[in-house]
Amino acid sequence: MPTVRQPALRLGEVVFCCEAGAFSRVRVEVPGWAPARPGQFAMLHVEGSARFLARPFSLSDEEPRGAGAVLTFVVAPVGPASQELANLRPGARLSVLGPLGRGFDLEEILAPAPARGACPAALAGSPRRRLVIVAGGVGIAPFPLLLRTLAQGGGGGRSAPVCTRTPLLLCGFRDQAQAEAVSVLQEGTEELRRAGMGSGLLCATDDGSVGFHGPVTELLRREVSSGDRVVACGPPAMCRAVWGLCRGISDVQCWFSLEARMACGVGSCHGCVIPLADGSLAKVCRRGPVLRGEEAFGEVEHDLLTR
Amino acid sequence: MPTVRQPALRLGEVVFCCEAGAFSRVRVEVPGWAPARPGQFAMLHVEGSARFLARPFSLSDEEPRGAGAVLTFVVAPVGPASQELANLRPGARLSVLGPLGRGFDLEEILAPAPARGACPAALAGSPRRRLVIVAGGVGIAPFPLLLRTLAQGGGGGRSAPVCTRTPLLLCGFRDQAQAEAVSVLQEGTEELRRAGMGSGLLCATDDGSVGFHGPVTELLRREVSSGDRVVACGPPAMCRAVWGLCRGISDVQCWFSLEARMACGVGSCHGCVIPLADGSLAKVCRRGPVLRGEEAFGEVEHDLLTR
Amino acid sequence: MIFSPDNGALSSCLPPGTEPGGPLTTQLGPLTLAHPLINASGTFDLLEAAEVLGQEFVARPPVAAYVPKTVTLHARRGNEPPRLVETASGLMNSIGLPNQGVEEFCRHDLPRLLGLPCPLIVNVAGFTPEEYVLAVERLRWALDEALGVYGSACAASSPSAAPYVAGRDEAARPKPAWAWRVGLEVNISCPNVHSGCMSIGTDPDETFALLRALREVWPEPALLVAKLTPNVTDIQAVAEAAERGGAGALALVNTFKGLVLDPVSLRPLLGGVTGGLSGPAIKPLALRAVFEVRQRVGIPLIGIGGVETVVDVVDFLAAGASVVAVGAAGFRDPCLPARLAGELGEQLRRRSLSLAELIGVAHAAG
Amino acid sequence: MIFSPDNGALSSCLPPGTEPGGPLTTQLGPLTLAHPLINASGTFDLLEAAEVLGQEFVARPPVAAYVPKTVTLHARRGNEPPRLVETASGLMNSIGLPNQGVEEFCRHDLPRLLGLPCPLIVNVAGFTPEEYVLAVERLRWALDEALGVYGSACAASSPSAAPYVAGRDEAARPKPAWAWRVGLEVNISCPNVHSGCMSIGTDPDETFALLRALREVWPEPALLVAKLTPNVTDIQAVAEAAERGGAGALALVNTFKGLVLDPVSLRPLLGGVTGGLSGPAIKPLALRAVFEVRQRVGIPLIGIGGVETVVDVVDFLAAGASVVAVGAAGFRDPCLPARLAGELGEQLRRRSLSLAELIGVAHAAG
Ligand SMILES: Cc1cc2nc3c(=O)[nH]c(=O)nc-3n(C[C@H](O)[C@H](O)[C@H](O)COP(=O)(O)OP(=O)(O)OC[C@H]3O[C@@H](n4cnc5c(N)ncnc54)[C@H](O)[C@@H]3O)c2cc1C
Ligand SMILES: Cc1cc2nc3c(=O)[nH]c(=O)nc-3n(C[C@H](O)[C@H](O)[C@H](O)COP(=O)(O)OP(=O)(O)OC[C@H]3O[C@@H](n4cnc5c(N)ncnc54)[C@H](O)[C@@H]3O)c2cc1C
Ligand SMILES: Cc1cc2nc3c(=O)[nH]c(=O)nc-3n(C[C@H](O)[C@H](O)[C@H](O)COP(=O)(O)O)c2cc1C
Ligand SMILES: Cc1cc2nc3c(=O)[nH]c(=O)nc-3n(C[C@H](O)[C@H](O)[C@H](O)COP(=O)(O)O)c2cc1C
Ligand code: FES
Ligand code: FES
Repeated sequence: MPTVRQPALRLGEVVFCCEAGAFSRVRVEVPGWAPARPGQFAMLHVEGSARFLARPFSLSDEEPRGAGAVLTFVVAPVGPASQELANLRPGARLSVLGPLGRGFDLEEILAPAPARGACPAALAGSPRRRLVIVAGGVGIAPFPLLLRTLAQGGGGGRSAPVCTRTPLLLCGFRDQAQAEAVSVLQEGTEELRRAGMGSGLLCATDDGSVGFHGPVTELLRREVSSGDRVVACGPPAMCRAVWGLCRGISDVQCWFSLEARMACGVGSCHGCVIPLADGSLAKVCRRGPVLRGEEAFGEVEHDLLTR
Repeated sequence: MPTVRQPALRLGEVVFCCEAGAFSRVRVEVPGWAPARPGQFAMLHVEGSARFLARPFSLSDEEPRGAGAVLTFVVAPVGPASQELANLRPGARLSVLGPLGRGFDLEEILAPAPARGACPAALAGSPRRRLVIVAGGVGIAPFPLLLRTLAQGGGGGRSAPVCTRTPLLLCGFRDQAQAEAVSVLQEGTEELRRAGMGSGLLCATDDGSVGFHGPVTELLRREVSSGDRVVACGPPAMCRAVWGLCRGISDVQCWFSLEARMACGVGSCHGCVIPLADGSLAKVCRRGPVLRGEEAFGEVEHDLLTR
Repeated sequence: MIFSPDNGALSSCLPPGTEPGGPLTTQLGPLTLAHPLINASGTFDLLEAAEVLGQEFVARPPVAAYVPKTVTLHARRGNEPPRLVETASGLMNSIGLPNQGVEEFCRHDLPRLLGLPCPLIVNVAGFTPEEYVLAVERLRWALDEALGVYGSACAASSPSAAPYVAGRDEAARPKPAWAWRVGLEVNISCPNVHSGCMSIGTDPDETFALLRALREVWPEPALLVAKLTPNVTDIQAVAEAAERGGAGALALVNTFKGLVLDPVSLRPLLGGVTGGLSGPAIKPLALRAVFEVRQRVGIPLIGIGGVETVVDVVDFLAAGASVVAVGAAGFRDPCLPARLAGELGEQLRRRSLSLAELIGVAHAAG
Repeated sequence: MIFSPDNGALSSCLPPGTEPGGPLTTQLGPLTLAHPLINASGTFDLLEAAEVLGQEFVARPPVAAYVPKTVTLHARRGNEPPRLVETASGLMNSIGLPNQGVEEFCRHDLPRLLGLPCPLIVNVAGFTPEEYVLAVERLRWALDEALGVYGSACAASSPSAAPYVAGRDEAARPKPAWAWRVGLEVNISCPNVHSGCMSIGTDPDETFALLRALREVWPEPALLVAKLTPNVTDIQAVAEAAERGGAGALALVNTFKGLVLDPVSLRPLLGGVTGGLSGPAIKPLALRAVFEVRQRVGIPLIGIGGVETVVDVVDFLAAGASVVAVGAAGFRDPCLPARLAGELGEQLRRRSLSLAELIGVAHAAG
């Protein structure tokens, strides 16, 4: 009987590390790695690092290799630990605890939920709705694996439902340097195409150097329509703005991948809590990082959301 | 008017790092470096290191380059900081504070001091005395620069007196791996030869794998004779044994390069003190690292010395 | 690091040599521990870890005894986020003791924790001495219910113990039948709440009085551990007071009170304004506390503070601790206590020392 | 890092923007500092550094005021070696206040230190209150001799001040003419000696009494700084006592008492058995002390503890310090205070804040 592979602390080795715009794309081979869901994360700690704690990073991609996998992380160098990770060379070793957290639940996200008042039969003939993916900055990280999983749902190795929606990627970046990071989505969109699925990609930059000149939420405002599903990852202000925009549109549901400072990643420390819409505190590492818009933000006033 | 170059904190860049037996030989280019005396040391701290303090390392060699120098350090990887140094790659940067301390005073060491009771004239016809250099383990570190300086005293660029003594190198190592470190002496002995000076080299190992089987002090006992000068660097027990052996022989004078844990290297912290023969405490970084045998060990009983 | 090639995991729950009855077996009052490595309260949630990392964590816990997070009389939300920030070789936290309250703890977690194959040390805090007593009474009642008492038939049904009467015949009082399985740690040292707790633990008299009161509701031979704060002028005085009050062991230390500012706003970063510092940064300070307290008290000590490597474990044992707890360093590796226990076994073999010979050796003449 | 290509040195004594009279000028009681960066006592010997690194150190010191190592009444050998050991992000030391005694200090070092182009803050410790008073009297006498007094012609010749009489007319007492150049820091916080010193600084009453006594021999307007220990339950209480006693400023903090064992012998490694922890490891703890004391006292604070980067400097100023001292981190770079002063200037420009606006900003509503 083969051992069931489950989340654990494992030793990984960097096999590749290169720039992806203003970020780094780090590939790590991890023997024994248990297959992950898109949206899950891992706690990373470089061997010999001066940092005390591991840091959470979204699993950006995962390719099986032997009894393990090669994982991809997309890292924005914002502080000491992320800078260290972003500059690793092949051969460097790091400990990898994961996969952790609840990722994107594709069964739920792709379920053909009836619009309020409409009967399921009415949906059959409706135009194909979209799965709008909103990424802000390094919030692009979890989506390569999401695309790959959608592509494989149609027959690939992963247990994902058949994708009944057309993915539309909306990516917001600060400037051209950051925008070059869209390259990380390339493999995923190709795989979708090979699987017979189309997808769209629109970029926005704050300085107008690439694509639309303005916030990615402005693109979203133009594109989103009733019946769509939205998944988003990015700065808190962007996530709140996405919610403020979508919660008023009928039959649009949103999922957000959220962030918090973490120490353990497994629910031990109570450190990563965020306030939910109902006022309670939830551990991002256990209840999230992906939360439904209603849970995370609820019925907050629009002006609060966009602050 | 050119600025007088003086000891300071400078940024160095590793240009070369390779094994030398069980040790590493690290070459660091330091712009602005002020020329050093053999036996002086520098405080080294690798950029971005997790270590808080710099660590003292003997200047093992020094070649002028532009308005600075390429320094060589010989590093035994005994703990976190030394292991980090020993494994640096070219391009790595480190801060270098130095040159520091009193090194070997060649004027004094090579001065034709009359034997007790003998008049200077009597010395003129005496056989040429030796400068016996005793190194234990990584205690070999300061001697490449000492040899180079001796060679240049005969007309080279350094302000050293003409060497009136034949250098004899006695090197003690634990095993063959360590003994391969004698290679660091090669350039120095060659330079001596080119300068028309001979020199001898004998090795001893604890396990007998290379050269004499036994302690280096046993070699010393066989070689040292009245009128010789002895300089030594190595573990405290070796230094004490050298002194115990030599202090009984007429007209033999000894200098020892000693060690202590240091924080500042410049006399600020009072941390590096060792007890001198007279019971007082002296800062190794200021009064040393090279001390005369009488100062360091005085008239201690023989059995105390060899413990 | 232990690398088991079958699943690639870096460390496992039960390294060789750490089995019950092996050479690392150690005694903490009435509790027998298979080895001296446990977790520090609040830094390892065995039930959560088991849900995330697999049920092996409850079947073969990576600790020789399990210490759950602090429980208080009433449920608590804890402090507002952010609650964590890394500092030089340390972690600052202002968690603020969120928990479900003792009632829920006894109903929900306790039955599962009593099923663990290792002793349990329940950690309790309060904001007044009465809160401590009430919470411990509730806990004792649950334990008596679940595991029974001997010596008196009525005790189990009475959640409120009779007031302390000096000279009363101790032998006649009901004895907990579970004393060999469950201990109590009183947290009088959390710096992240604004009353009770650490303010009790900084005062020898209050410490003495609280332990006296708790000994009434948590009687001998059950283990009563006082967890002390290092934020005091004289930890020896507090330790002696706790011993006199009836503590059967001391846990040293809780976190050091500190502050971190937000680099942008320059206002306090943590939701609780100040926080508690833990991690390797504090190890020399914690080691000093254990060393000094060992010179004054006779009861066993649990060494806590910055334990990360086997060198730290050896140091705390040498300084006089009988048991060593892993705190924040376990966040990086939830199996760290078990890994360190395995490495401790190797260290003892290499040094040809028994565990008993190692404990307190730093006090012997050089 | 500042890289001046002419000599390759990493940092220099006087970075741009830190000249006297510039925007970083700050006041510490009667002393005017060109910028808020000084050294912590015992971690920088300007005269030694000048001998090793060049006379520029005395001509243009890398500190806005110079604090020599602690001086005691009698000469001291200090503790036996080893005296230093590095820990996680920290340094443990047990130096034990070696010094030549106040007599030699006044004869030998003081004249040279009075020639420095920046204020001098002499640090004094004692093992009884009397020793403090006698040492300070000796120092004051030397200063009166060298630099004169005004208000009374006789004071300079009398090394022993009249006993304190409440209600006596302060204005009639002789005033030191050197008060704008020389201050006094009393070290009641060294953990590496076994009587006096830290044992005074852990007790508010003793602290009050000592400062009272010292104010007699070190009269207003001369600066009297009390350097406090963090090894206390309540640093606010000690700070208030020092202020009431007459301190004109407080220096926070001295080292934290800790222990390191020798990894081979497992006995205490340092010659003094325990030692004091400094360095980045303690920064959050020191910052908390400054923040809390700022809430209770009005006199200026000198922030000390783990300062290594300009972020640390900004933090201590924001927490309420007017001056920041560099300790152990200066061992790696003797010019670090000057370098940090330069970087502080940049920070202020980038944040569009004046130094005065920065000081204490962490206490303002978010
Ligand atoms: C579930 C999850 C997934 C993540 N995935 C990615 C990813 O795929 N790629 C990526 O680049 N980053 C990701 N992050 C953020 C990443 O963990 C932080 O950038 C990193 O921990 C910063 O560490 P540092 O030492 O470099 O910087 P620090 O000095 O610790 O922090 C630098 C800045 O980042 C902020 N910060 C620190 N930690 C966090 C955190 N956990 N969440 C939010 N802000 C933080 C700080 O406030 C500060 O402004 C993720 C975070 C979470 C919680
Ligand atoms: C003037 C001087 C010159 C030196 N020159 C050299 C040299 O050329 N090459 C070389 O390899 N080493 C040299 N050393 C020793 C070197 O400084 C130490 O090996 C180094 O500091 C160890 O640091 P670490 O972090 O690697 O190990 P640590 O963990 O700090 O120490 C490892 C071991 O070394 C011992 N140790 C630590 N520091 C010292 C010290 N300063 N002196 C003696 N023992 C120490 C410790 O007790 C321990 O046993 C010199 C020391 C001095 C004082
Ligand atoms: C995130 C976190 C939460 C903690 N929660 C508790 C707690 O609930 N009860 C308690 O007694 N101690 C608590 N502590 C203190 C630890 O048990 C321990 O005493 C302290 O962290 C020092 O050990 P360390 O340096 O190994 O982390 C907590 C510490 C941390 C870091
Ligand atoms: C080696 C060393 C020697 C010290 N000597 C003294 C001293 O003589 N007098 C004193 O008041 N403080 C002394 N201190 C304490 C420092 O002045 C300072 O308060 C402490 O080191 C904390 O600052 P840091 O973390 O920046 O080092 C000494 C500290 C060190 C590390
Ligand atoms: S990171 Fe520890 S509970 Fe979430
Ligand atoms: S190393 Fe600081 S005085 Fe010698």
